[in-house]
Amino acid sequence: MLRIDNLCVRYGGIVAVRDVSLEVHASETVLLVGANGAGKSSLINAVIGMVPAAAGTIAFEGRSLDNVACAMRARAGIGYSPEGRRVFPSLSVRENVLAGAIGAGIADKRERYDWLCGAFPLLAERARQPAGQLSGGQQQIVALARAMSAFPKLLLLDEPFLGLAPVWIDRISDAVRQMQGRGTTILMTEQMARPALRLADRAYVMRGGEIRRSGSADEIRAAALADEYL
Amino acid sequence: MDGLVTTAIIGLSLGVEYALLSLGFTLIFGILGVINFAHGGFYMIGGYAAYAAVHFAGMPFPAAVATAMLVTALLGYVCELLLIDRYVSDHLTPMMITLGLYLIISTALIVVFGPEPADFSFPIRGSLRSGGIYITYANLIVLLVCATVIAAVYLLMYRTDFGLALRAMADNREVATALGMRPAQYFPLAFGLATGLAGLTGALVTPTLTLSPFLGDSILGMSFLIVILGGLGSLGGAVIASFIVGIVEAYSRVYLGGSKGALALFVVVLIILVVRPNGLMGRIGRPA
Amino acid sequence: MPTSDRSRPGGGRQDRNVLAVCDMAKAFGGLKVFNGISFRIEPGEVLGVIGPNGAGKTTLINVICGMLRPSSGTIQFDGGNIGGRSFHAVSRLGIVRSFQQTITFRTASVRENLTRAIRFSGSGGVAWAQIGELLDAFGLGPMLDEPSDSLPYGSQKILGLLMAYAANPKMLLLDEPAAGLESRERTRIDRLVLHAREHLGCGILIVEHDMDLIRRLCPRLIVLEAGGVLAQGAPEEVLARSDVIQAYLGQSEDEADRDAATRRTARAAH
Amino acid sequence: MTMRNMLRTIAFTDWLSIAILLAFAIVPFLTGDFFTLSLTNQILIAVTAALSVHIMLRMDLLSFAVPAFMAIGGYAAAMTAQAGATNLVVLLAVSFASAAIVALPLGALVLRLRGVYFVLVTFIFTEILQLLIFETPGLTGGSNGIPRIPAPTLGPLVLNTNHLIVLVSICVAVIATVVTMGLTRRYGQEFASIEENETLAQSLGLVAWHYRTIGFVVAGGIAGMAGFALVNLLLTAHPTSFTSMSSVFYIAYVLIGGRRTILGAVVGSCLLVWATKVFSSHGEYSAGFFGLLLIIVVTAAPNGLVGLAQHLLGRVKPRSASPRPEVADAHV
Amino acid sequence: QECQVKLGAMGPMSGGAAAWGLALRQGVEFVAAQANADGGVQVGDRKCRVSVMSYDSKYSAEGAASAANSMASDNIKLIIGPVGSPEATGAKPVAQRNGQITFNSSYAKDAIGPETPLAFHQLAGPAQWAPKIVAAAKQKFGIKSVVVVAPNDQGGTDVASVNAKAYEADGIRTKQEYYQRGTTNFAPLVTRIMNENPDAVDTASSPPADGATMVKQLLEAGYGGVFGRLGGPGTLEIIKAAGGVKELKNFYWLELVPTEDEKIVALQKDFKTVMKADAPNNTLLYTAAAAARMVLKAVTAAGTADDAPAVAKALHNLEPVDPYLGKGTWKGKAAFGIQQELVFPVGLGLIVDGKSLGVTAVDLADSK
Ligand SMILES: Nc1ncnc2c1ncn2[C@@H]1O[C@H](COP(=O)(O)OP(=O)(O)OP(=O)(O)O)[C@@H](O)[C@H]1O
Ligand SMILES: Nc1ncnc2c1ncn2[C@@H]1O[C@H](COP(=O)(O)OP(=O)(O)OP(=O)(O)O)[C@@H](O)[C@H]1O
Ligand SMILES: [Mg+2]
Ligand SMILES: [Mg+2]
Repeated sequence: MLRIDNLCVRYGGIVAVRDVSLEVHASETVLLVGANGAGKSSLINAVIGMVPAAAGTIAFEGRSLDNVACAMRARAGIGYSPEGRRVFPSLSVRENVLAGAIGAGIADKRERYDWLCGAFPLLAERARQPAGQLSGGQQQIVALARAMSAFPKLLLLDEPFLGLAPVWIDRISDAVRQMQGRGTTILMTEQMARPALRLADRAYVMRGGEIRRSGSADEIRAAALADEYL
Repeated sequence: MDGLVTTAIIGLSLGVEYALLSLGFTLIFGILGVINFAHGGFYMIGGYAAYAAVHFAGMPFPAAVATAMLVTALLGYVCELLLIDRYVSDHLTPMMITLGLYLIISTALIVVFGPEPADFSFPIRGSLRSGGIYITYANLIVLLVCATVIAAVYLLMYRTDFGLALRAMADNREVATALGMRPAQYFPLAFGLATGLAGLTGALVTPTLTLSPFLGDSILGMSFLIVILGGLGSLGGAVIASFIVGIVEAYSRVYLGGSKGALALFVVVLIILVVRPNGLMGRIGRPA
Repeated sequence: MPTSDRSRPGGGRQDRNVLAVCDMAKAFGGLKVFNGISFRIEPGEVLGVIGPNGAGKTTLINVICGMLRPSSGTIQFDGGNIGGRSFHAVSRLGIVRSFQQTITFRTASVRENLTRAIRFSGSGGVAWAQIGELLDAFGLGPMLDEPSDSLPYGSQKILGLLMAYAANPKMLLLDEPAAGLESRERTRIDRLVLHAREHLGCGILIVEHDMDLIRRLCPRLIVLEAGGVLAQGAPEEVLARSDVIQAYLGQSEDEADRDAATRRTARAAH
Repeated sequence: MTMRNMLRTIAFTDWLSIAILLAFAIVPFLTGDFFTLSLTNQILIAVTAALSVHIMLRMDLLSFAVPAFMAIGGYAAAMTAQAGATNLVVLLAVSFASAAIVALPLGALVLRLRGVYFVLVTFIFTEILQLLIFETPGLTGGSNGIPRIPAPTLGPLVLNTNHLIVLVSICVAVIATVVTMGLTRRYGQEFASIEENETLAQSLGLVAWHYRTIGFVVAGGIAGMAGFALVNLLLTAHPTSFTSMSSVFYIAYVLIGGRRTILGAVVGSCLLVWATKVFSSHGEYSAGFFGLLLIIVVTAAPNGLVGLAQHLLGRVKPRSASPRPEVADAHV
Repeated sequence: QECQVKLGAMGPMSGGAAAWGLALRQGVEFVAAQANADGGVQVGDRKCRVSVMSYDSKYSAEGAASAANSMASDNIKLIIGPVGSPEATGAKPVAQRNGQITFNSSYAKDAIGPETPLAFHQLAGPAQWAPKIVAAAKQKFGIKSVVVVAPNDQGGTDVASVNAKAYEADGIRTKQEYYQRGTTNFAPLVTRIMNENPDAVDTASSPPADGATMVKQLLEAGYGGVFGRLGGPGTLEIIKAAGGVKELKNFYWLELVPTEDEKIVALQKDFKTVMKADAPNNTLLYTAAAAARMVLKAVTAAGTADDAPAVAKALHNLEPVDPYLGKGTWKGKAAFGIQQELVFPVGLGLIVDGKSLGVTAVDLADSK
């Protein structure tokens, strides 16, 4: 589904991602964990095309994404929920969610919107409120719903649990599982390793821009409990 | 009594005129965050394009108006694509660019059409009157067109994916792109749409008044005033503000006279803004 | 509870540097965020505030620090009512807040950010030396002259907290200080909080969703929910209450892990 | 690059600005050419007015009120001179003080506004002032303005020749620059913080409106002196010298030259005023050429000429460098 | 070796008043071309080519002042213009300082004056023609009340106030209305006028576009009275805008020159042949040309083109005659306290009951 070979990401002098190769198979969920500044977001942003890849190739469904514009990657079926929410503050909650489904047919839109409202009642309660007025966690929900409403083949989640209360983390996890059930492939980063590992099939541990370790969710959990990932 | 009513009618027709005028301005402002100093320029181009279409190409008036709108829209599209698009992230640079555009446009108009007012008047004369109260047919038509166009733009912005995408990109261009929207395509379209509206206004309104190459400044001033009074990029606000300004202007000018009237208008606006620092419909985001 | 001698309200007026929120309410138009909240924070005391998303924790901080006016009720500090005072005025009284997101002066260097914090503060700020040790402790020392917006997210977060510290507050309001930090970096928050309590003797209000951190730092806890105080008291009993679990905590990590395991085996069986 | 050597570059450019202005002081001794002298005059006046814009931009406020304050200062000086007090120092003081005094209450009223709202209010203020001038012919001579103003004096010396008028403009411009330097150096941190993130600055205890007002008042006073210099050049105080549209040009001077440094205001004024004079011999094309020039320069150097130079000399990295997502803006 | 006489043409060539500045420039260029066509002007014992340099004075005091200085540095001592009152206010003192002759066409009360002996007035001011036109209009239309409308800046007030005096002097009830420069829609003003319900509306010196809109909207509002235009150009536009002579019914206006006089028509022909272009329909063309021609004569008489005072002196002794405008007089003592106003006959245009009576010459030689 997604294949990354020898990816490098640079910001001026700083090397954020150094020569990373990884693969995400169809309808599996892969988790990136690692310290702050490990390069997780940079990697995700490189996949969606928000930051350019300094070197290496990214292939989606076998086709290379080099010189495929950011917008076209999204249209090719990659959904994205950015680090730190970044909802559209002046748009209403409803419009925010629908903004993810632009291009879909009216019927599809309604169906997806209704499904998301079912998963997150908040969306229905606050449908007309400008998203900028919501609380941090509420915005996080909106950002996730926005990404999911695209029904993407590959879903990129950058710290989906950021600022969420424990109950809400469970709720999001349920929604993510429903996406999994639909066969969606997911690549996510999360600082809250434990709840995240529950969702993941496999995980990679990043440090200083490199992948230090990879394995099944259980292996990594064991490692994490043992030695806080190396 | 008649006086009061007539004044009200004047206020309304001024209001509608201003509404159409400021619509384009507020679109550009709300979406690209650009104060378009060339707005008055495009208004005049609209007028002269229609004038040329009627007098040199012998088109019927409605066709001429349509042509004018297309021409200005196209010009706007090109300008955004070639000049403005690269600098939208910063608000001051585009302001300078549009200022330059405006100076060039008005110069070009003087050079091509001469400084004297052009002989361009509305095809339909006469007015609907009962007693001392009257409204010219021209104004009626302008009124109807304005109303429909405003409605159309509103639907476009709030009922279509195009509008949704535009407003999303206005909020956060980067994220919008990551969600599959394409500012590179949409922003020029939006700009073209806005200038097209300015052109339409020019083509419709100038023949009811007088077409000369020096209308730009006051047009710009008015649209700016109305849009900000209405609240950043809020279509509804702009329309409401247009009518407030129209009515206030009509009554103050009729009952206080030229410059005292203008003074009154400005003072009213000043007060409104001091009381509502974000305009009439401007929304205040949460503090943190 | 542990408090440094400086912070004990000995000798001086009873409520010196005490924050006393009394029967406070806040509503946005129709939406009542919370109603009739009351609590006290003594100097050197650490109060935890938790609650589901949208319960009104950030709004509570916004109201106390003067960014919003309370709809009703009073906020006493140093004996005077500060409800509705302007943001900077409250800050100059010594009530300093941190933000839920990373907010720094982005183009300015780390050093510049901190000197500004010291320069602007009403009380003249803390001595640079005092920050110096914290900087090294948090590994910001080498980045002193980097523009703050090229730091990793975590470091920016820490910098934001340090700036609040540098303003030498009498009362510190922290909004989700640990959010987005990796688990080991969270212990830095502990250090910062304890350090502030020891050296500045200020009272501290912490809004967090990280229960471990709350348990570590907060002897006393308030649970906001549906516009009111759901529970109050020591963490162990509050967090044990069924209504709190039901409204906020949800199932515990361990049972969640167990569920996940069974689910996975089920899927594997497919 | 860090704030510290940012400051260093600013300091360097500041000195350069002063040097340039003082260099103008020798012009009258070198030549009697009317064109050069009046060009010098207009540049110096433009610099002074542009500095007023610059100060406000330092706080992220775009002011269209410069012509208004120029009018206040200019008319006040004109009346004082006609009342017989023609001493240069007195006139300078009057023009600065009068504008500053008006700016104080006005600031209290409008400095709550931000962005375009501030732009509009200042624009309206200028319009209102024009109308007030027209409505008070007794005081201001209405639309005819105040003609035949006695030339300023310095002790026995009457400053009424083209050469001496340049010297007056010089001292206005230099005073303005020094004041601006002092202000932006003394309050550089405050202004920068207000520009970058006022919420954060306030949360740390900065009384933002305090510094806004100081900036606004000083900017007003400087504009007032520019008004005096202009009136002194024309020997008449005339409303057409202070139209609201002219404010656009003072802003252009700053943006073209570079909004981050005082030098920017100086460079921009030199280029654009010179261009205006040259173009004005091309009749109806003059405005068009000016517009073309604006577009060319601004597209070639979005950060202004000085910004471009600094970039080429590798002193300052362009402002919009960091592609890193602004986590703050989603929420604050 | 070859010598040169430099004439300056100063006026607004961009912005709202551009039409006037451009017409003025063309007038001067026309005279220069004619002079050069027959070998140039006699200066001392040499024939010199005449060259014209034009500067945009932007209809502002500032613009005019700097234009004067620019010309001074090009060593231009003889300037036709500036046009507007603000420009005159700005240019006079500076030009005096620089030793330049100016021929402004402003209607300002202090357009010229004893303290600026180098400043001349290109044409007769309202004080000269207003009484005569008003008198004529009164006896033609029996006006009892009038509203005088003009923009609220110097260009407007200078003329309107003088017109108003003239009307009152003839016992006509007079009201002055000032609108803000830049107004595009005059409906409110029109309503205000309709409430006055006057016999006549005088659009004075308001710009052509404004005048046209006003007339158009007055007619729409059902105004049936007389229109007057004492001071502004662009009567053609007004008639067009009104929908023709029929609609306009009753109209009296001032032309700076008797436009239908065959001599004037001759000028238009000559202009076409010499300049290879149609003459602009702005009458400032003629007065500017006349002034330029006078200046060239004075240069010949004074034997120098660089000594402005000498040329000025020569001008005083010159009898004002012009091949196209006919015989004129020096005036101004009464109005300005200095006899430097170049006055030729003006024209009075009349439309009565929807029939055009054309433009008749009005001699001002006897006006005080
Ligand atoms: N300016 C505002 N206008 C309208 N509603 C608002 C505004 N600010 C906050 N709210 C509402 O008030 C409620 C409380 O918001 P607040 O940010 O305090 O929640 P919170 O407890 O901080 O949640 P989180 O843990 O997600 O940060 C939310 O429902 C939010 O939608
Ligand atoms: N816009 C930028 N400019 C300069 N450096 C940057 C920028 N964005 C990220 N970096 C650097 O790249 C490195 C990786 O950053 P990144 O955000 O990818 O890490 P992360 O794993 O997402 O950290 P976190 O868990 O805190 O989100 C960090 O050292 C950071 O300083
Ligand atoms: Mg990250
Ligand atoms: Mg919160």
